[in-house]
Amino acid sequence: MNQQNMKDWLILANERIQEQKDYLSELDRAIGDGDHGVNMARGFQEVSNKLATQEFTDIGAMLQQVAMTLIGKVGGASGPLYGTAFLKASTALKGKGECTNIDLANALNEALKGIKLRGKAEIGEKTMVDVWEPVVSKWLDNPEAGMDELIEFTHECMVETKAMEAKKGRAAYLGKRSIGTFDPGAVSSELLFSSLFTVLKGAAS
Amino acid sequence: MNQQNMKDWLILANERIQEQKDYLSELDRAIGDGDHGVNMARGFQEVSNKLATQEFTDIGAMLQQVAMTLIGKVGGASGPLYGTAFLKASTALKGKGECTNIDLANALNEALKGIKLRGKAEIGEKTMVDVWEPVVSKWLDNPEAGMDELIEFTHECMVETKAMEAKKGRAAYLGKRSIGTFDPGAVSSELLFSSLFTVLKGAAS
Amino acid sequence: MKKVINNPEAVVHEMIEGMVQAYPDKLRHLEGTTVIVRADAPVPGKVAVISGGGSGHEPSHAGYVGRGMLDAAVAGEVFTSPTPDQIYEGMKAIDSGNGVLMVIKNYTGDVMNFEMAAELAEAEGIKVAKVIVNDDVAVENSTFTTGRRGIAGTVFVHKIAGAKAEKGGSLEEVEAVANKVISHVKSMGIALTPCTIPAVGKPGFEISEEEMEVGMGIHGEPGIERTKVKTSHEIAELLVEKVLAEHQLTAEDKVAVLINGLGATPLMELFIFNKDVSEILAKKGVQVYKTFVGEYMTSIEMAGLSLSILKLDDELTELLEAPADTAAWK
Amino acid sequence: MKKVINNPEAVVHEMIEGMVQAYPDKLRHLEGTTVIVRADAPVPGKVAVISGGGSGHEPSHAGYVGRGMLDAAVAGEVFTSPTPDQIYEGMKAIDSGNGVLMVIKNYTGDVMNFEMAAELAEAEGIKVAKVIVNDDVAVENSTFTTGRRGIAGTVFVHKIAGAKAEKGGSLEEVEAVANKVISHVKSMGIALTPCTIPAVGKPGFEISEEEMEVGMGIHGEPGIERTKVKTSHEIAELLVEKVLAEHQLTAEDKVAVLINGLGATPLMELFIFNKDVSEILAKKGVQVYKTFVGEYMTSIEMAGLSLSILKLDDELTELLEAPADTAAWK
Ligand SMILES: Nc1ncnc2c1ncn2[C@@H]1O[C@H](COP(=O)(O)OP(=O)(O)O)[C@@H](O)[C@H]1O
Ligand SMILES: Nc1ncnc2c1ncn2[C@@H]1O[C@H](COP(=O)(O)OP(=O)(O)O)[C@@H](O)[C@H]1O
Ligand SMILES: [Mg+2]
Ligand SMILES: [Mg+2]
Ligand SMILES: [Mg+2]
Ligand SMILES: [Mg+2]
Repeated sequence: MNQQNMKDWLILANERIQEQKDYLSELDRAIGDGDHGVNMARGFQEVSNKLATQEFTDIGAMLQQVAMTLIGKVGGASGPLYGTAFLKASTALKGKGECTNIDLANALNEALKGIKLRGKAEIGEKTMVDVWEPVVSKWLDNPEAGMDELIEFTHECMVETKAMEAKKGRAAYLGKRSIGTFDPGAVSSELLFSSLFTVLKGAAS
Repeated sequence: MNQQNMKDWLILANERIQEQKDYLSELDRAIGDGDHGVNMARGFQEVSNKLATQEFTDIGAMLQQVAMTLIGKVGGASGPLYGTAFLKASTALKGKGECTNIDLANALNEALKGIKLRGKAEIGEKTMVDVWEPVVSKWLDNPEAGMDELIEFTHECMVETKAMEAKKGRAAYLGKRSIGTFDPGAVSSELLFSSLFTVLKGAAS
Repeated sequence: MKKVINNPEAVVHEMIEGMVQAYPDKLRHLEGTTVIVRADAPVPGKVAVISGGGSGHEPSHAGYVGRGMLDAAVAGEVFTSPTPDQIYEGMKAIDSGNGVLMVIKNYTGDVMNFEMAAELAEAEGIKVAKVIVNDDVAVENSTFTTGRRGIAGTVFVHKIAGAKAEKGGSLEEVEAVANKVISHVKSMGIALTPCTIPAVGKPGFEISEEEMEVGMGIHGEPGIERTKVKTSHEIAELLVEKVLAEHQLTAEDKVAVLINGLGATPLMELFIFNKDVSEILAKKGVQVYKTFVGEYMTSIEMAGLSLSILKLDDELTELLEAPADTAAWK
Repeated sequence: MKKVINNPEAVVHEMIEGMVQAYPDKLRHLEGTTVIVRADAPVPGKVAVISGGGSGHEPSHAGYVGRGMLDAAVAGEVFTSPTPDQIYEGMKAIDSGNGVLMVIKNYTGDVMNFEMAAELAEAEGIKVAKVIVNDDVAVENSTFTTGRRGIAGTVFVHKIAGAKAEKGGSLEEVEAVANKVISHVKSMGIALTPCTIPAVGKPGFEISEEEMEVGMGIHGEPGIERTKVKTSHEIAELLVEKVLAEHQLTAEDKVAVLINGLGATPLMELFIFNKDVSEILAKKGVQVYKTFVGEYMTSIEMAGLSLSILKLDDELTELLEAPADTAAWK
């Protein structure tokens, strides 16, 4: 993955998020405060603008800019979490002009650790961690996994959050009433990962 | 008209007002503040209660009690107006055990003067005066007029307020937009007069 | 109708109890009436100021009872003028022999009921003066009609007449300064949604999601015009223009601005609106001495707001700034 | 969605401008940020207190900026925690070298963003302490979850910590008294109608004409239960019981009561509710030292209310009564 691929990834992710903005907010209305789509759309639009207008020395530097933009623009719970994730990934990829899929999977594993440190959520608590953790570990376990398979697996992980009872984040206050909807952050995480795998698939072919 | 007839009148008037409470408020919603039915129902219910439980030396005293009750219970614009009306009528009938139709028509003429003095409205300004003034003067002009004829005439006077533009009371602030609905106070006045004529008709037969 | 109440017929009495229980140091309820007076009424040597009107305008009027403002507030049923007997009870309880000023909003019902109360009080030897507030410029002034309504600008009359009375002004002086405020204050409002009188149980009018009512009364009375919902800036332009048209302002004049929420409009929107009003006034060279933003005279849970502009002079400024200790104005 | 706004995306910035224009003597806007600070910040020799959170809770939080309460309020987007960079700008502007106390409501987003800001500030040598308010007793306390939310009781933390700082308390002392308030204040609310985030354009939830939401969050988050609309008295019984269950009150204890409107609930209803709360507390032998009724922490235009009860001791009473000069608390 080179700088251009990374840019493509984030721009595609932004497009998907803009498309799904209302859907994400709708999910958050059901079990949260209804702003997840607005938050993500605001943050990733700014990321997309920054990527379109700035030059970066390496992919680490690019991801650092993404992190700072998300931290400064998203707010709420998802801002610090995605921000921390990209910050940790940027540190892992510092100074690299490009990287292999394994490098990237490792960087995303660092990102996952950052999310868990910041948010203190474990798997099964109906948060974005329920997409991040299984997807990243599946990729790490099998770096040769096909992109379509990963996309499908990511989707399955997201779907599983529906049956979960939230234990972290705003939805946790709902108790059992949080069961029955996808977690908004799990859905936005799916958008992020499936955009990544889509771009990697294109880059490989 | 004796004390019992007068009581019958006011009790019938109360019944009609309770029946038409929502309709009166509805009319007031259109061109006022929507409380005319509530105000009248509150006041006349209390009148009815007082009449059911108190004894009076004469019809003047009875009407004075009605006046004080309306003044103290109705509020708004209609309270002082109906209150003043009954107060003036009570003065005119002071000390009388019973009265003729002409006495009563004269007393109601005093009542009308009280309304006009207190409210400063003239005929054609879309207020209760548009029922009171023509009805009282028709009765005074022709004390032998049939009760059915008077009831019909009262109704016609009320209907005419529909085409008028309000110049007094809360509806006046609407200007031309006040055209097109019956004046609430004209409708409650119709209820009062038609109850009176109904009772007189019964008393005569 | 969704309301936190117990009984639609009892809202006024229960509200009065709840107010007095919240501020026992400031307020006293006259048993058996709908009158709230200053805890220390009658205040010896002081002219008393009384106001009131229909309920549903909270914090008006009892929220302004206290040192430096009103001596009594008389509450009618919701949106219905209080009756003469109640007003009279209030006057008796606050008169210290120096007379009572009645501050009346210009509605037929209010005027008639207060006038009847004044007749009762005068018959008992109480000196009475009255002023009639008619700050709402929405409706054209005309000698053929009842004239203009009194709306949120009334609160400035309470504040300034109350301060004058507190400083020891005579009945004539308090009346005179109240009349000065009345001639110096102009207001106008808009509404986005109606409100519901509890005992009626349904909204005072219907209005679509796309429309607003311009020049709305504070009792849910229809306004002068119905238009598409405008932006805050457009509403500010409309109201500032209408209100300023009634003022003769020179470059030296200072004004006080009151941005009043009608009940359901969030403070957020009132502040956004204030931004627009401030900008427009600044462009027109109007000097704003002081701004008040909040709920001062509401219409139950109506969404909407009004703008009042009071032209100040030295006397009015001093009295506006004089201390007051009430539930709603400090 | 009917709102007096110009642009749903710009509400926070325009509101901030409108606030500062309304109270130029009290408030200053840090250019290019969403931070409002005391006009005289940083105050030499004084510990600074900062709070904030998503917008839409007005007058929280900027309404409490001023002498005797907050030094800065940081506004996020509507219902969205402010970002670390903004909070950090606020901390820099108010720190006089004596340290900054952060008053954070217990929401994952708020906690994380404030913590990140603290890391930035500490890296610059600013002494930072933080307290986390979790007064909402609607949700069971559990170590497995995020714990309880912070709601209207937070205003007592602002008031009392602010007073302690104003009196010259050290950072540790201000933090300690803030924590004491937090352990002494419990709250819970109900909602009758939802509210609409301007940028989202539709209500946060749907609810029928017959239902109410119990234990509602202040961001339109669903509560713990949906029931038929209850009477004021029934709501009072429910909330008083839930709130008192968390307090150990003896016959000697005095409490402060805060009846907070969520935005669209008329003052009339808040006072009726206060009547019911007062009656129930009196029956239970709870001594009410002081009552506050009004809009302190709203949810845009939600209809509903919350009850907060603060158990007082001499220190808290003195600090609660200490002078404050802010837009929303005087
Ligand atoms: N402690 C946490 N750890 C991981 N993810 C979390 C945590 N808390 C919340 N989230 C994620 O954040 C999402 C909500 O984000 P958002 O709506 O933008 O913020 P807020 O809840 O502050 O409004 C949730 O759907 C969940 O996936
Ligand atoms: N100046 C007046 N003279 C005569 N009748 C009047 C006057 N003002 C109002 N009314 C009558 O009072 C009626 C309204 O009464 P009501 O709704 O009870 O009082 P309010 O207008 O104070 O709410 C009007 O329909 C009209 O008939
Ligand atoms: Mg959210
Ligand atoms: Mg009416
Ligand atoms: Mg009325
Ligand atoms: Mg949020």
